Amino acid sequence: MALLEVKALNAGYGRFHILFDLDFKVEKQEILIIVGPNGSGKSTTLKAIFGIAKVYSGNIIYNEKDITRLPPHAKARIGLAYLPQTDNVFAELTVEENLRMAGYTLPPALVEERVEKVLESFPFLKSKLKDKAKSLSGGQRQLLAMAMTLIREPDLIMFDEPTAGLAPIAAKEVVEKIIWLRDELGKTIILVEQNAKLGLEIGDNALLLVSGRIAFYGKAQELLENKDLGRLYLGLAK
Amino acid sequence: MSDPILEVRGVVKKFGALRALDGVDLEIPRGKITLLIGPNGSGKTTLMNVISGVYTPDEGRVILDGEDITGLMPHERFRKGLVRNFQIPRLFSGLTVLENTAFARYGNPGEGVVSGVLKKKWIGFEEETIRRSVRMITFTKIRHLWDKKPSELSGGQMKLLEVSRSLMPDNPKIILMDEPTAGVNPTLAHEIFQRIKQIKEERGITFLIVEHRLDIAVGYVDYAYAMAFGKVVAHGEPEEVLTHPKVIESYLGG
Amino acid sequence: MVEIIPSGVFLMSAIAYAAALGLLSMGLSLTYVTTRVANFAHATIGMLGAIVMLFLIDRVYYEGASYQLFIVGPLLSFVVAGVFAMIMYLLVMKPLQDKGNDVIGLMIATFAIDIILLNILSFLLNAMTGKHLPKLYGVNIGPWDPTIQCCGLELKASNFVLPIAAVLLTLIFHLFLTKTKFGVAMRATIENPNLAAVMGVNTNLVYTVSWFVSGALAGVAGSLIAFSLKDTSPNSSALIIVSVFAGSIVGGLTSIYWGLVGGFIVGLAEKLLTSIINALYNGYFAPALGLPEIAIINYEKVMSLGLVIIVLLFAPQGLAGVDWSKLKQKILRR
Amino acid sequence: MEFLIFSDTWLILLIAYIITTISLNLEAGYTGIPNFGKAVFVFMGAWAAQGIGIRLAAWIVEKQDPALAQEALEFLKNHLGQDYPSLVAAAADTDANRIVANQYIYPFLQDHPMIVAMLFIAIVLIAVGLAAIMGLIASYAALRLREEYLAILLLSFSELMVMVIFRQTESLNGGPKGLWAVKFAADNRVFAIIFGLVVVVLVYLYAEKLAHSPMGRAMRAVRDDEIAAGVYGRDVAGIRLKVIIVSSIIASLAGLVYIEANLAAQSLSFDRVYWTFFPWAFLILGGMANNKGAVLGVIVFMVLRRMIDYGLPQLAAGHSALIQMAAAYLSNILVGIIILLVLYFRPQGILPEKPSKTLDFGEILKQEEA
Repeated sequence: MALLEVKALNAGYGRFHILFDLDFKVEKQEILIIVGPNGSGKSTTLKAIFGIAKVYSGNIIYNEKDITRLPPHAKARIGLAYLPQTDNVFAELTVEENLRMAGYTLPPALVEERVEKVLESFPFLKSKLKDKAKSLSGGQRQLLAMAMTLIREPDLIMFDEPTAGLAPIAAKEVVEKIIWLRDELGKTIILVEQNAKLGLEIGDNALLLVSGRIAFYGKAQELLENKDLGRLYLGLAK
Repeated sequence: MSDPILEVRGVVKKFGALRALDGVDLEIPRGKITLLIGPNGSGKTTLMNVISGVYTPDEGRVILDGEDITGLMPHERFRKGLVRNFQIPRLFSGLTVLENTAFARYGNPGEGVVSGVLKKKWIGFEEETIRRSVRMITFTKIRHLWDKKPSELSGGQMKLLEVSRSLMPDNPKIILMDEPTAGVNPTLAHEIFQRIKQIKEERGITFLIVEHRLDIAVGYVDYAYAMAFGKVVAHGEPEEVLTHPKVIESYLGG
Repeated sequence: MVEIIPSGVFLMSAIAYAAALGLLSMGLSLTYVTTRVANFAHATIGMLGAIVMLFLIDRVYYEGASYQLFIVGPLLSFVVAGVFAMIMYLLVMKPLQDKGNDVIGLMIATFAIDIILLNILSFLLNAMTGKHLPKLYGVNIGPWDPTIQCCGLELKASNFVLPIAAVLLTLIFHLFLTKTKFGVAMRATIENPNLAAVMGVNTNLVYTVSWFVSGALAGVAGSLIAFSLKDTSPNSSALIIVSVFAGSIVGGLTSIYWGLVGGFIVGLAEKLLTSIINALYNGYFAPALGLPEIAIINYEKVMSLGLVIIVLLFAPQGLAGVDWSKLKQKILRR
Repeated sequence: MEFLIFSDTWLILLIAYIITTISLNLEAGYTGIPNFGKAVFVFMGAWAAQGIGIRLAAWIVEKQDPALAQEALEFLKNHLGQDYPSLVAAAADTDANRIVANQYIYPFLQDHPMIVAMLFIAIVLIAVGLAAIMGLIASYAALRLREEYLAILLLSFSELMVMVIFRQTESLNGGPKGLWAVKFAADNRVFAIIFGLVVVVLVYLYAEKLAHSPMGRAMRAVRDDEIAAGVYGRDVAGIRLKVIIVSSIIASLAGLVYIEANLAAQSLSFDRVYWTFFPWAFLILGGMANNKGAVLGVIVFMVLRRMIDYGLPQLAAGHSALIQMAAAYLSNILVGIIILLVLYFRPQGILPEKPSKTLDFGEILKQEEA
């Protein structure tokens, strides 16, 4: 049984219809990678699933429950997490305060425990607990955002271009953490990635969007080997 | 290249630690349609803003028709013949579709606190402006909405209004268009590009167009530039640029 | 010989005034950073504190100077003004904001509330008769401000208590913001309300609390500054509001701590700088150059406007927007 | 129905408010400049007739009729025990101003209609000039600051100019009492009403024509999106500057009308409540960016206020002193409540903004179809 199933999804913002009839599934413990040219609706797909973009029609099924109309904070409570591309940490707060904020709704004792646990997985944060988040580098901020997400121990994590604007080494570190999330913690992941090669190499399944429609849906490896990928990706697909 | 209409030389624009433009050089050929492509965050819109004067570059020059316009305000650049539109339409929310279009024609003698009340002075110019606006929105198929405010339009219609506006000014040297056909249906998108081509041929106006719908745009453009990470990675004939390994790599990631 | 250096007593009163402005400007900045409301009724809310003092004197402490007044008064003012500001937000500002009014519409609304509050208070003070005081409107409560002997100076108690209260309140507020879960959530909401909401913070509660704190700080400042006013009538707020805004703008309007600093600077400038310039001009320049005497001492509000103009010209973001580390580097290099 | 009998005082205030509100509408409604310092621009018109005008008139008397001037100075010496160096100095002094104005300057002016006419023109020009200079100063800030900063700055600026400089510096405008202004006609109230009505008609016609001109369109464009307006070739700073100066000039005429009706008014009467907040309230009630709305807002408000001011005391009459006192304060409280209700229930005002049609667009559309 798939953890998440999206059926005939039409979504957008107000009158801006962006996504047309999307159908796909995400199995437990898999990484689904969403790629596509600019403006093809990758981020909107995540926002529609999380309830930030407007869903016109279609269904989103999570754990066999229809969650299409659930508000974002309710989705957070049943195990979904969404990491926006930017502004995903509080720059003016210290690292420790950021981590505690992430567990705002949890009982204090549990927060202590989870923070400890997360710090073990992200050891570099230990030395920076008292530093403001704005003093971190771009890659470190993404990792902090990831750590904050884990405090609530979600099952499905959606990343929006976590490597955008990062130096290759930092990007690699972020990607390694994502693989670790799947392999070690058994999380299910949807990853929107601008760096298609990098994304497709780690993804199990891949979804290629062009102008808000699915141009390819299948094994990531298959898409990676597709000779026309370049043309598809540049939006020249017919 | 001989005699470019617009030159961008070594432009750097930083936002904090991010170098959104990292030494960009462009030469836009006169009387041609040039396409500018690049993945998200490659700096295209920032470049448009630097060229039109909305942003001041940290380094580098912008030269229009042999004249350095780097320090000029947006309205001064417009008066030198540089017109642009916006990727996300910036429409005047209090003006109707027709008024939004009419405003885009500069030089109305009635735009003064004294001359405004002297109808004789401006009625001729104004009438011609309104007629032209009507023709323009007829072409972009939003004529039936002439009396509507922007808030009553759909996303695609806003984009069409943005296009109508940018084609209104009298004698521009160059028009910069940021995604003119985003959210517009394919048939109309082709018509817009046909119109742009027609204007280029009839009036000799140069266009610099940012567009993601390459399948539509590629048939109309004469030249192309590709950007990635705030730099130009390729330029030349459109087909050549689209198949350039560096361009494909920039879209797919290293 | 003309006194250029102000006396200790004057210095203390200037510091007390500056501390009051600091508290008021901090509160003004607080509601601005949280809810984007520039509150023109802020000084009048502060005057609620002055009126609390007036009533306490009339009902309880009429018999003579009592130090108890300086504990009970500010505390009661803290609650009264805080509750009023909170109600003002919940009853008026929030509904207007939800209706989609812009910054200017909200400003007008605070203006309207200012007028309503001023007239209600004026009416009440005029209509009510005091228990001991012959009248309640236009009373000078200065005589109830006991004198303290300190460091060889005869200081007024309010001048003494105000700076202490300001430091204490700022410290408590700072601890609240950094050490408590809700305080951290408040800072998080100021920075990024959407992300804070995603984390489960009730941002509306944060806004409501910020209005309470803003009003409460104003109330304390108003209760203690009341002793130096000619009379405690609510209309005295008109004299203060300009300085409060000046303080917030000098601070940058976007930072609570800098709001405090801005208010303090404006307060000192109004009192000290004007007095020094006055002494210099009338004591030296005017006689030496044969110029007429000018009572520069009357122009203290010009000083605050002057500061605002200088700040807006050279640092439009106020002191909060100045890159201090860069400035330090620049200065040290030279 | 006594409360419906509107006094001349009320009528003059109505006229002055209509002028001020139309002027504010040009700035705030059409061009998006939140001028929270309106009071100071209105005050400039009053000051031109008070502090400056009375000096000018005294100077003219000294030149034209030295004997009269001498007589005046001697009278002051005998009665006030004050020795003034000149009639100008006496006219500008708080103690002597009233006597000089009433006993010497007004009678002199009444006998010299030509001088009155020239003096009138001169004072109008001074008012306009002063307002333009103030506008220039204000626009310096208006071109640089975000709206809330600008609003706060202009408010402080206006409060300070009116409250501090003109209240505390006796020499400029007679201190707390204010100076007596120049009187242009035997019945200054009738004069003020006629002059005011002429100004209202002219200013309204001007504002309406401007709103329906290409300039009106440009002003709205600047208000809605200054970056886009700049990109389409408009000098945003220039447009704002022009509008502020024109509006300031108009506002100063309101001050002139008001002071001519009252002759003596303290500078402090030009405070933020009556000459900044009220015009804003009228505008919000009537409708921003709509001249008819601006006028309607003033009228509706002023009639309501009149009814409250007259009706409440009548209702309260016979009741306890407490209720009578409450009635006096209730008027302002109701004004505040009405503003809040309008902001909540009808933020666009009674008459919302309409398109700024320069021509009959529908007609052109039809022609183009053919």
